[in-house]
Amino acid sequence: MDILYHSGTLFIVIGVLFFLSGTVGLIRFPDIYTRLHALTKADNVGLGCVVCGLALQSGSWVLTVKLLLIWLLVLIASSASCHLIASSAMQKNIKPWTRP
Amino acid sequence: MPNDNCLSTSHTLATLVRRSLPRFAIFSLLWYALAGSDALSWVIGVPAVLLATSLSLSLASSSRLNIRVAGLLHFIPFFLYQSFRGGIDVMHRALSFRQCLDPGLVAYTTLLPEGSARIFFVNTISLLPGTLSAELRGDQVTIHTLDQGLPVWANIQRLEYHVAALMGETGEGRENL
Amino acid sequence: MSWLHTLFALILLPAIAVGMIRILRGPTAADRMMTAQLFGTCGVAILLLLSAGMLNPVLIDIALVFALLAALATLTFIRRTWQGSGKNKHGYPLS
Amino acid sequence: MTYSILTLFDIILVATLLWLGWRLLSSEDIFKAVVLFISFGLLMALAWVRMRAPDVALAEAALGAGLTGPLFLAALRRMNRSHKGERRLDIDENRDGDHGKNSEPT
Repeated sequence: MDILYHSGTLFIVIGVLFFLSGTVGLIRFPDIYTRLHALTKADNVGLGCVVCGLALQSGSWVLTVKLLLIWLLVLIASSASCHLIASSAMQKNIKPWTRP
Repeated sequence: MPNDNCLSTSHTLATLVRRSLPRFAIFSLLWYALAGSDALSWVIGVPAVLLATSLSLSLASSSRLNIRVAGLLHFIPFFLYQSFRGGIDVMHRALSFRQCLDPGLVAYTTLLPEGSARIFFVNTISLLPGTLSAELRGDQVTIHTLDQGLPVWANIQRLEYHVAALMGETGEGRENL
Repeated sequence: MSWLHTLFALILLPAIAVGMIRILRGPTAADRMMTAQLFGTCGVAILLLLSAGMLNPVLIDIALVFALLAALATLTFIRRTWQGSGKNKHGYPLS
Repeated sequence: MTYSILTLFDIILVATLLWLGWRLLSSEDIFKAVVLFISFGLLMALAWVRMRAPDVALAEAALGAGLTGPLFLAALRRMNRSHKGERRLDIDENRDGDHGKNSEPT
Protein backbone atom coordinates (compact mmCIF):
# COMPACT_ATOMS: atom_id res chain seq x y z
CA MET A 1 0.00 0.00 0.00
CA ASP A 2 2.81 2.33 0.90
CA ILE A 3 4.63 1.63 -2.35
CA LEU A 4 1.48 2.37 -4.32
CA TYR A 5 1.01 5.62 -2.43
CA HIS A 6 4.56 6.82 -2.99
CA SER A 7 4.67 5.87 -6.65
CA GLY A 8 1.38 7.77 -7.01
CA THR A 9 3.02 10.81 -5.46
CA LEU A 10 5.92 10.46 -7.88
CA PHE A 11 3.49 10.39 -10.80
CA ILE A 12 1.75 13.51 -9.52
CA VAL A 13 5.07 15.34 -9.19
CA ILE A 14 5.94 14.46 -12.79
CA GLY A 15 2.51 15.59 -13.93
CA VAL A 16 2.83 18.93 -12.17
CA LEU A 17 6.23 19.43 -13.80
CA PHE A 18 4.64 18.77 -17.21
CA PHE A 19 1.95 21.35 -16.49
CA LEU A 20 4.49 23.96 -15.48
CA SER A 21 6.62 23.36 -18.56
CA GLY A 22 3.51 23.57 -20.73
CA THR A 23 2.78 27.00 -19.32
CA VAL A 24 6.39 28.08 -19.82
CA GLY A 25 6.16 26.89 -23.42
CA LEU A 26 2.91 28.78 -23.92
CA ILE A 27 4.63 31.96 -22.81
CA ARG A 28 7.99 31.44 -24.49
CA PHE A 29 7.28 29.84 -27.85
CA PRO A 30 7.26 32.18 -30.82
CA ASP A 31 4.11 31.44 -32.83
CA ILE A 32 0.68 29.89 -32.62
CA TYR A 33 1.65 26.45 -33.94
CA THR A 34 4.54 25.95 -31.55
CA ARG A 35 2.34 27.13 -28.69
CA LEU A 36 -0.24 24.56 -29.71
CA HIS A 37 2.48 21.91 -29.44
CA ALA A 38 3.29 23.03 -25.92
CA LEU A 39 -0.32 23.19 -24.85
CA THR A 40 -1.61 19.89 -26.22
CA LYS A 41 1.31 17.66 -25.44
CA ALA A 42 2.48 18.93 -22.11
CA ASP A 43 -0.98 19.37 -20.66
CA ASN A 44 -2.38 16.07 -21.81
CA VAL A 45 0.63 14.17 -20.54
CA GLY A 46 0.60 16.19 -17.34
CA LEU A 47 -3.05 15.44 -16.71
CA GLY A 48 -2.40 11.80 -17.58
CA CYS A 49 0.34 11.59 -14.96
CA VAL A 50 -1.79 13.31 -12.32
CA VAL A 51 -4.68 10.98 -13.09
CA CYS A 52 -2.43 7.91 -12.93
CA GLY A 53 -1.00 9.03 -9.62
CA LEU A 54 -4.39 9.68 -8.08
CA ALA A 55 -5.72 6.39 -9.42
CA LEU A 56 -2.81 4.54 -7.84
CA GLN A 57 -3.56 6.20 -4.53
CA SER A 58 -7.33 5.89 -4.66
CA GLY A 59 -7.57 2.13 -4.34
CA SER A 60 -11.11 1.96 -5.64
CA TRP A 61 -12.20 0.75 -9.05
CA VAL A 62 -15.07 3.13 -9.59
CA LEU A 63 -12.89 6.13 -8.83
CA THR A 64 -10.17 4.85 -11.17
CA VAL A 65 -12.63 4.43 -14.02
CA LYS A 66 -13.98 7.92 -13.40
CA LEU A 67 -10.50 9.43 -13.42
CA LEU A 68 -9.55 7.64 -16.62
CA LEU A 69 -12.81 8.79 -18.17
CA ILE A 70 -11.96 12.40 -17.37
CA TRP A 71 -8.55 11.97 -18.93
CA LEU A 72 -10.01 10.38 -22.05
CA LEU A 73 -12.49 13.23 -22.40
CA VAL A 74 -9.80 15.87 -22.07
CA LEU A 75 -7.63 13.96 -24.53
CA ILE A 76 -10.31 13.78 -27.19
CA ALA A 77 -11.46 17.35 -26.69
CA SER A 78 -8.03 18.90 -26.70
CA SER A 79 -6.65 16.95 -29.65
CA ALA A 80 -9.73 17.78 -31.70
CA SER A 81 -9.67 21.46 -30.83
CA CYS A 82 -5.91 21.58 -31.38
CA HIS A 83 -6.36 20.26 -34.90
CA LEU A 84 -9.22 22.68 -35.54
CA ILE A 85 -7.23 25.68 -34.34
CA ALA A 86 -4.20 24.67 -36.41
CA SER A 87 -6.21 24.02 -39.54
CA SER A 88 -8.13 27.26 -39.36
CA ALA A 89 -4.91 29.12 -38.71
CA MET A 90 -3.54 27.54 -41.89
CA GLN A 91 -6.72 28.52 -43.66
CA LYS A 92 -6.21 32.12 -42.62
CA ASN A 93 -2.67 31.93 -44.02
CA ILE A 94 -0.88 32.50 -40.77
CA LYS A 95 2.72 31.62 -41.61
CA PRO A 96 4.58 29.36 -39.22
CA TRP A 97 7.57 30.89 -37.52
CA THR A 98 10.85 29.61 -38.87
CA ARG A 99 14.34 29.84 -37.49
CA PRO A 100 15.85 33.08 -38.76
CA MET B 1 -25.12 12.38 -42.70
CA PRO B 2 -27.86 9.85 -42.05
CA ASN B 3 -27.74 6.66 -43.99
CA ASP B 4 -30.92 4.73 -44.40
CA ASN B 5 -29.84 2.08 -46.86
CA CYS B 6 -28.24 -0.01 -44.15
CA LEU B 7 -31.56 -0.39 -42.41
CA SER B 8 -33.61 -1.11 -45.51
CA THR B 9 -32.93 -4.84 -45.62
CA SER B 10 -35.31 -7.47 -44.41
CA HIS B 11 -33.60 -8.11 -41.11
CA THR B 12 -33.75 -4.52 -40.00
CA LEU B 13 -34.58 -5.41 -36.45
CA ALA B 14 -31.72 -7.88 -36.09
CA THR B 15 -29.25 -5.32 -37.45
CA LEU B 16 -30.61 -2.68 -35.15
CA VAL B 17 -30.28 -4.89 -32.11
CA ARG B 18 -26.81 -6.02 -33.11
CA ARG B 19 -25.68 -2.43 -33.58
CA SER B 20 -27.31 -0.99 -30.51
CA LEU B 21 -26.51 -3.68 -27.96
CA PRO B 22 -22.78 -2.90 -27.55
CA ARG B 23 -23.53 0.80 -27.28
CA PHE B 24 -26.21 0.11 -24.72
CA ALA B 25 -23.77 -1.97 -22.66
CA ILE B 26 -21.07 0.70 -22.84
CA PHE B 27 -23.40 3.50 -21.82
CA SER B 28 -24.78 1.43 -18.95
CA LEU B 29 -21.26 0.82 -17.68
CA LEU B 30 -20.56 4.52 -18.03
CA TRP B 31 -23.61 5.40 -16.01
CA TYR B 32 -22.60 2.93 -13.35
CA ALA B 33 -19.16 4.51 -13.17
CA LEU B 34 -20.63 7.99 -12.94
CA ALA B 35 -23.55 7.46 -10.59
CA GLY B 36 -22.29 4.69 -8.37
CA SER B 37 -24.11 1.65 -7.11
CA ASP B 38 -27.25 3.42 -5.85
CA ALA B 39 -30.18 1.47 -7.30
CA LEU B 40 -32.44 4.51 -7.30
CA SER B 41 -30.13 6.35 -9.68
CA TRP B 42 -31.33 4.08 -12.49
CA VAL B 43 -34.65 5.94 -12.49
CA ILE B 44 -32.76 8.63 -14.35
CA GLY B 45 -30.11 6.28 -15.64
CA VAL B 46 -32.24 4.04 -17.83
CA PRO B 47 -33.81 6.89 -19.85
CA ALA B 48 -30.43 8.57 -20.12
CA VAL B 49 -28.78 5.39 -21.38
CA LEU B 50 -31.58 4.79 -23.89
CA LEU B 51 -31.36 8.37 -25.11
CA ALA B 52 -27.58 8.14 -25.44
CA THR B 53 -27.86 4.88 -27.38
CA SER B 54 -30.38 6.25 -29.85
CA LEU B 55 -28.44 9.49 -30.23
CA SER B 56 -25.17 7.69 -30.89
CA LEU B 57 -26.91 5.40 -33.40
CA SER B 58 -28.34 8.33 -35.29
CA LEU B 59 -25.03 10.19 -35.27
CA ALA B 60 -22.89 7.20 -36.25
CA SER B 61 -21.39 7.39 -39.71
CA SER B 62 -21.81 4.74 -42.35
CA SER B 63 -18.30 3.34 -41.93
CA ARG B 64 -18.62 0.86 -39.12
CA LEU B 65 -16.11 1.26 -36.36
CA ASN B 66 -14.68 -2.19 -35.78
CA ILE B 67 -11.86 -1.94 -33.33
CA ARG B 68 -9.62 -4.99 -33.07
CA VAL B 69 -8.84 -6.00 -29.52
CA ALA B 70 -5.33 -7.15 -30.42
CA GLY B 71 -4.72 -3.86 -32.18
CA LEU B 72 -5.97 -1.99 -29.15
CA LEU B 73 -3.64 -3.92 -26.87
CA HIS B 74 -0.73 -2.94 -29.08
CA PHE B 75 -1.93 0.60 -29.58
CA ILE B 76 -2.40 1.66 -25.95
CA PRO B 77 1.21 1.08 -24.80
CA PHE B 78 2.52 2.59 -28.02
CA PHE B 79 0.31 5.63 -27.57
CA LEU B 80 1.17 6.09 -23.90
CA TYR B 81 4.89 5.76 -24.54
CA GLN B 82 4.84 8.10 -27.51
CA SER B 83 2.78 10.77 -25.82
CA PHE B 84 5.05 10.60 -22.78
CA ARG B 85 8.00 11.11 -25.08
CA GLY B 86 6.15 14.00 -26.68
CA GLY B 87 5.66 15.59 -23.29
CA ILE B 88 9.33 15.16 -22.40
CA ASP B 89 10.30 16.65 -25.76
CA VAL B 90 8.15 19.74 -25.26
CA MET B 91 9.34 20.10 -21.68
CA HIS B 92 12.95 19.98 -22.79
CA ARG B 93 12.39 22.57 -25.49
CA ALA B 94 10.39 24.86 -23.24
CA LEU B 95 12.81 24.80 -20.34
CA SER B 96 16.13 24.74 -22.17
CA PHE B 97 18.11 27.92 -21.76
CA ARG B 98 18.53 28.62 -25.45
CA GLN B 99 15.49 28.24 -27.64
CA CYS B 100 16.11 25.08 -29.64
CA LEU B 101 13.25 25.20 -32.12
CA ASP B 102 13.46 24.61 -35.84
CA PRO B 103 9.82 24.37 -36.90
CA GLY B 104 8.61 23.54 -40.38
CA LEU B 105 5.82 21.98 -42.39
CA VAL B 106 5.87 18.42 -43.71
CA ALA B 107 3.41 16.98 -46.20
CA TYR B 108 2.26 13.40 -45.83
CA THR B 109 -0.07 11.26 -47.92
CA THR B 110 -2.00 8.82 -45.83
CA LEU B 111 -3.22 5.47 -47.10
CA LEU B 112 -5.90 5.12 -44.48
CA PRO B 113 -9.41 5.09 -45.91
CA GLU B 114 -11.77 8.01 -45.55
CA GLY B 115 -13.78 8.03 -42.36
CA SER B 116 -13.18 7.31 -38.74
CA ALA B 117 -9.73 5.75 -39.24
CA ARG B 118 -8.39 8.87 -40.91
CA ILE B 119 -9.93 11.22 -38.37
CA PHE B 120 -8.49 9.16 -35.55
CA PHE B 121 -5.09 9.17 -37.22
CA VAL B 122 -5.08 12.94 -37.70
CA ASN B 123 -6.09 13.54 -34.12
CA THR B 124 -3.44 11.25 -32.68
CA ILE B 125 -0.66 12.87 -34.74
CA SER B 126 -0.88 15.86 -32.41
CA LEU B 127 0.16 13.69 -29.48
CA LEU B 128 3.29 12.28 -31.05
CA PRO B 129 6.62 13.90 -30.13
CA GLY B 130 7.24 17.03 -32.17
CA THR B 131 4.35 16.74 -34.62
CA LEU B 132 1.01 18.50 -34.97
CA SER B 133 -1.53 17.88 -37.68
CA ALA B 134 -2.16 21.26 -39.22
CA GLU B 135 -4.40 20.49 -42.15
CA LEU B 136 -6.28 17.65 -43.79
CA ARG B 137 -7.34 17.81 -47.43
CA GLY B 138 -8.51 14.51 -48.78
CA ASP B 139 -5.62 12.17 -48.02
CA GLN B 140 -3.05 14.95 -47.78
CA VAL B 141 -2.07 15.72 -44.22
CA THR B 142 0.04 18.80 -43.56
CA ILE B 143 2.08 18.34 -40.43
CA HIS B 144 3.73 21.04 -38.41
CA THR B 145 6.88 19.84 -36.71
CA LEU B 146 8.80 21.46 -33.89
CA ASP B 147 12.16 20.32 -35.19
CA GLN B 148 12.94 19.46 -38.77
CA GLY B 149 15.76 17.22 -37.57
CA LEU B 150 13.25 14.76 -36.09
CA PRO B 151 12.39 11.60 -38.05
CA VAL B 152 8.85 12.79 -38.69
CA TRP B 153 8.09 10.44 -41.57
CA ALA B 154 9.25 7.32 -39.75
CA ASN B 155 7.24 8.24 -36.64
CA ILE B 156 4.10 8.91 -38.62
CA GLN B 157 4.39 5.73 -40.65
CA ARG B 158 4.62 3.77 -37.43
CA LEU B 159 1.56 5.54 -36.11
CA GLU B 160 -0.29 4.86 -39.35
CA TYR B 161 0.59 1.19 -39.12
CA HIS B 162 -0.71 1.05 -35.56
CA VAL B 163 -3.93 2.86 -36.44
CA ALA B 164 -4.47 0.50 -39.37
CA ALA B 165 -4.01 -2.49 -37.10
CA LEU B 166 -6.38 -0.94 -34.58
CA MET B 167 -9.13 -0.29 -37.10
CA GLY B 168 -8.66 -3.59 -38.92
CA GLU B 169 -7.44 -1.95 -42.14
CA THR B 170 -4.32 -4.05 -42.73
CA GLY B 171 -3.74 -5.55 -46.14
CA GLU B 172 -3.96 -2.73 -48.63
CA GLY B 173 -1.15 -0.61 -47.33
CA ARG B 174 2.39 0.54 -47.40
CA GLU B 175 3.77 -2.13 -49.74
CA ASN B 176 2.15 -0.47 -52.75
CA LEU B 177 4.56 2.42 -52.51
CA MET C 1 -1.02 13.23 4.59
CA SER C 2 -3.38 14.99 2.27
CA TRP C 3 -1.49 18.27 2.54
CA LEU C 4 0.77 17.05 -0.21
CA HIS C 5 -2.08 17.09 -2.72
CA THR C 6 -3.08 20.55 -1.60
CA LEU C 7 0.50 21.68 -2.09
CA PHE C 8 0.47 20.38 -5.67
CA ALA C 9 -2.79 22.20 -6.34
CA LEU C 10 -1.18 25.32 -4.94
CA ILE C 11 1.75 24.89 -7.33
CA LEU C 12 -0.58 24.53 -10.30
CA LEU C 13 -2.49 27.73 -9.54
CA PRO C 14 0.37 30.08 -10.54
CA ALA C 15 0.62 28.14 -13.80
CA ILE C 16 -2.88 29.39 -14.56
CA ALA C 17 -2.13 32.89 -13.35
CA VAL C 18 0.98 33.12 -15.53
CA GLY C 19 -0.90 31.77 -18.52
CA MET C 20 -3.11 34.83 -18.30
CA ILE C 21 -0.24 36.85 -19.75
CA ARG C 22 -0.92 35.05 -23.01
CA ILE C 23 -4.56 36.13 -22.97
CA LEU C 24 -3.58 39.72 -22.44
CA ARG C 25 -0.77 39.70 -24.96
CA GLY C 26 -1.29 36.90 -27.50
CA PRO C 27 -1.42 38.41 -30.97
CA THR C 28 -4.17 36.36 -32.57
CA ALA C 29 -7.57 35.53 -31.17
CA ALA C 30 -6.71 31.83 -31.23
CA ASP C 31 -3.84 32.41 -28.83
CA ARG C 32 -6.23 33.84 -26.30
CA MET C 33 -8.67 30.99 -26.79
CA MET C 34 -5.92 28.41 -26.40
CA THR C 35 -5.13 29.83 -23.02
CA ALA C 36 -8.73 29.39 -21.97
CA GLN C 37 -8.26 25.75 -22.91
CA LEU C 38 -5.15 25.61 -20.74
CA PHE C 39 -7.29 26.92 -17.91
CA GLY C 40 -9.70 24.09 -18.47
CA THR C 41 -7.05 21.38 -18.36
CA CYS C 42 -5.22 22.95 -15.45
CA GLY C 43 -8.52 23.48 -13.66
CA VAL C 44 -9.34 19.79 -14.03
CA ALA C 45 -5.98 18.87 -12.52
CA ILE C 46 -6.40 21.34 -9.65
CA LEU C 47 -9.90 20.05 -8.91
CA LEU C 48 -8.71 16.43 -8.90
CA LEU C 49 -5.85 17.29 -6.56
CA LEU C 50 -8.12 19.34 -4.32
CA SER C 51 -10.60 16.49 -4.15
CA ALA C 52 -7.82 14.37 -2.71
CA GLY C 53 -6.59 17.21 -0.52
CA MET C 54 -9.96 18.30 0.86
CA LEU C 55 -11.17 14.66 1.03
CA ASN C 56 -14.25 15.50 -1.00
CA PRO C 57 -15.01 13.08 -3.83
CA VAL C 58 -17.76 15.35 -5.20
CA LEU C 59 -15.11 17.57 -6.76
CA ILE C 60 -14.35 14.86 -9.31
CA ASP C 61 -17.77 15.43 -10.84
CA ILE C 62 -17.02 19.12 -11.18
CA ALA C 63 -13.77 18.18 -12.90
CA LEU C 64 -15.81 16.10 -15.33
CA VAL C 65 -18.00 19.11 -16.13
CA PHE C 66 -14.87 21.23 -16.61
CA ALA C 67 -13.42 18.70 -19.02
CA LEU C 68 -16.61 18.66 -21.05
CA LEU C 69 -17.28 22.35 -21.21
CA ALA C 70 -13.86 23.93 -21.63
CA ALA C 71 -13.66 22.29 -25.04
CA LEU C 72 -17.13 23.55 -25.95
CA ALA C 73 -15.99 27.16 -25.78
CA THR C 74 -12.99 26.46 -28.02
CA LEU C 75 -15.11 24.66 -30.58
CA THR C 76 -17.71 27.42 -30.65
CA PHE C 77 -14.94 29.93 -31.08
CA ILE C 78 -13.49 28.07 -34.06
CA ARG C 79 -16.78 27.38 -35.76
CA ARG C 80 -18.51 30.65 -35.05
CA THR C 81 -16.08 33.43 -34.43
CA TRP C 82 -12.79 32.77 -36.06
CA GLN C 83 -13.49 30.73 -39.12
CA GLY C 84 -15.62 33.00 -41.29
CA SER C 85 -18.80 31.01 -41.65
CA GLY C 86 -19.68 27.48 -40.75
CA LYS C 87 -18.96 26.58 -44.34
CA ASN C 88 -16.11 24.20 -44.60
CA LYS C 89 -13.72 24.76 -47.43
CA HIS C 90 -11.42 21.78 -47.40
CA GLY C 91 -13.83 18.99 -46.88
CA TYR C 92 -12.79 18.33 -43.32
CA PRO C 93 -15.57 15.96 -42.35
CA LEU C 94 -17.63 17.49 -39.62
CA SER C 95 -19.70 14.49 -38.67
CA MET D 1 -0.20 22.20 7.49
CA THR D 2 -3.12 21.66 5.18
CA TYR D 3 -4.83 24.77 6.45
CA SER D 4 -1.89 27.06 5.89
CA ILE D 5 -1.44 25.72 2.37
CA LEU D 6 -5.13 26.17 1.67
CA THR D 7 -4.98 29.72 3.00
CA LEU D 8 -2.14 30.48 0.62
CA PHE D 9 -4.16 28.87 -2.17
CA ASP D 10 -7.10 31.13 -1.33
CA ILE D 11 -4.97 34.24 -1.30
CA ILE D 12 -3.51 33.49 -4.73
CA LEU D 13 -6.94 32.57 -6.06
CA VAL D 14 -8.56 35.77 -4.82
CA ALA D 15 -5.69 37.91 -6.09
CA THR D 16 -5.91 36.28 -9.51
CA LEU D 17 -9.68 36.70 -9.58
CA LEU D 18 -9.45 40.39 -8.70
CA TRP D 19 -6.76 41.01 -11.28
CA LEU D 20 -8.73 39.07 -13.87
CA GLY D 21 -11.92 41.01 -13.11
CA TRP D 22 -10.12 44.31 -13.36
CA ARG D 23 -8.51 43.42 -16.69
CA LEU D 24 -11.84 42.09 -17.94
CA LEU D 25 -13.65 45.33 -17.17
CA SER D 26 -10.92 47.61 -18.44
CA SER D 27 -10.23 45.74 -21.66
CA GLU D 28 -10.96 47.57 -24.91
CA ASP D 29 -11.02 44.53 -27.15
CA ILE D 30 -14.36 42.82 -26.65
CA PHE D 31 -13.07 39.43 -27.71
CA LYS D 32 -10.33 39.61 -25.12
CA ALA D 33 -12.97 40.45 -22.53
CA VAL D 34 -15.00 37.39 -23.52
CA VAL D 35 -12.02 35.07 -23.14
CA LEU D 36 -11.18 36.68 -19.82
CA PHE D 37 -14.78 36.14 -18.77
CA ILE D 38 -14.59 32.44 -19.60
CA SER D 39 -11.41 32.16 -17.55
CA PHE D 40 -13.05 34.12 -14.77
CA GLY D 41 -15.89 31.60 -14.73
CA LEU D 42 -13.47 28.70 -14.44
CA LEU D 43 -11.56 30.32 -11.58
CA MET D 44 -14.80 31.35 -9.90
CA ALA D 45 -15.82 27.69 -9.88
CA LEU D 46 -12.58 26.95 -8.06
CA ALA D 47 -13.43 29.69 -5.58
CA TRP D 48 -16.86 28.17 -4.94
CA VAL D 49 -15.16 24.84 -4.33
CA ARG D 50 -12.97 26.50 -1.73
CA MET D 51 -16.05 27.97 -0.08
CA ARG D 52 -17.29 24.40 0.32
CA ALA D 53 -20.17 24.87 -2.08
CA PRO D 54 -19.55 22.22 -4.73
CA ASP D 55 -23.10 22.46 -6.05
CA VAL D 56 -22.69 26.15 -6.79
CA ALA D 57 -19.32 25.36 -8.31
CA LEU D 58 -20.95 22.84 -10.61
CA ALA D 59 -23.52 25.39 -11.72
CA GLU D 60 -20.86 28.03 -12.16
CA ALA D 61 -18.70 25.73 -14.28
CA ALA D 62 -21.66 24.71 -16.41
CA LEU D 63 -23.23 28.15 -16.79
CA GLY D 64 -20.31 30.52 -16.46
CA ALA D 65 -17.79 28.73 -18.62
CA GLY D 66 -19.83 26.29 -20.66
CA LEU D 67 -22.97 28.18 -21.59
CA THR D 68 -22.35 31.92 -21.40
CA GLY D 69 -18.92 31.60 -23.03
CA PRO D 70 -20.18 30.12 -26.31
CA LEU D 71 -23.24 32.38 -26.17
CA PHE D 72 -21.04 35.44 -25.89
CA LEU D 73 -18.86 34.22 -28.74
CA ALA D 74 -21.88 33.69 -30.96
CA ALA D 75 -23.28 37.09 -29.94
CA LEU D 76 -19.94 38.71 -30.69
CA ARG D 77 -20.02 37.33 -34.20
CA ARG D 78 -23.53 38.55 -34.77
CA MET D 79 -22.78 41.95 -33.29
CA ASN D 80 -19.74 42.25 -35.49
CA ARG D 81 -21.77 41.41 -38.55
CA SER D 82 -24.50 43.93 -37.86
CA HIS D 83 -21.86 46.46 -36.94
CA LYS D 84 -20.43 46.16 -40.41
CA GLY D 85 -23.94 46.40 -41.82
CA GLU D 86 -23.59 43.23 -43.79
CA ARG D 87 -25.80 40.20 -43.93
CA ARG D 88 -23.43 37.96 -45.78
CA LEU D 89 -22.21 35.01 -43.85
CA ASP D 90 -18.67 34.58 -45.07
CA ILE D 91 -17.38 38.11 -44.88
CA ASP D 92 -15.85 38.61 -41.48
CA GLU D 93 -12.60 36.80 -42.10
CA ASN D 94 -10.33 38.99 -40.04
CA ARG D 95 -12.52 39.95 -37.18
CA ASP D 96 -9.60 40.68 -34.94
CA GLY D 97 -7.82 42.75 -37.53
CA ASP D 98 -8.82 46.01 -35.88
CA HIS D 99 -7.34 45.45 -32.44
CA GLY D 100 -5.20 42.50 -31.71
CA LYS D 101 -3.47 41.18 -34.75
CA ASN D 102 -0.32 43.04 -35.54
CA SER D 103 2.39 40.51 -36.18
CA GLU D 104 0.81 37.85 -38.37
CA PRO D 105 0.04 38.82 -41.94
CA THR D 106 -3.34 37.62 -43.10
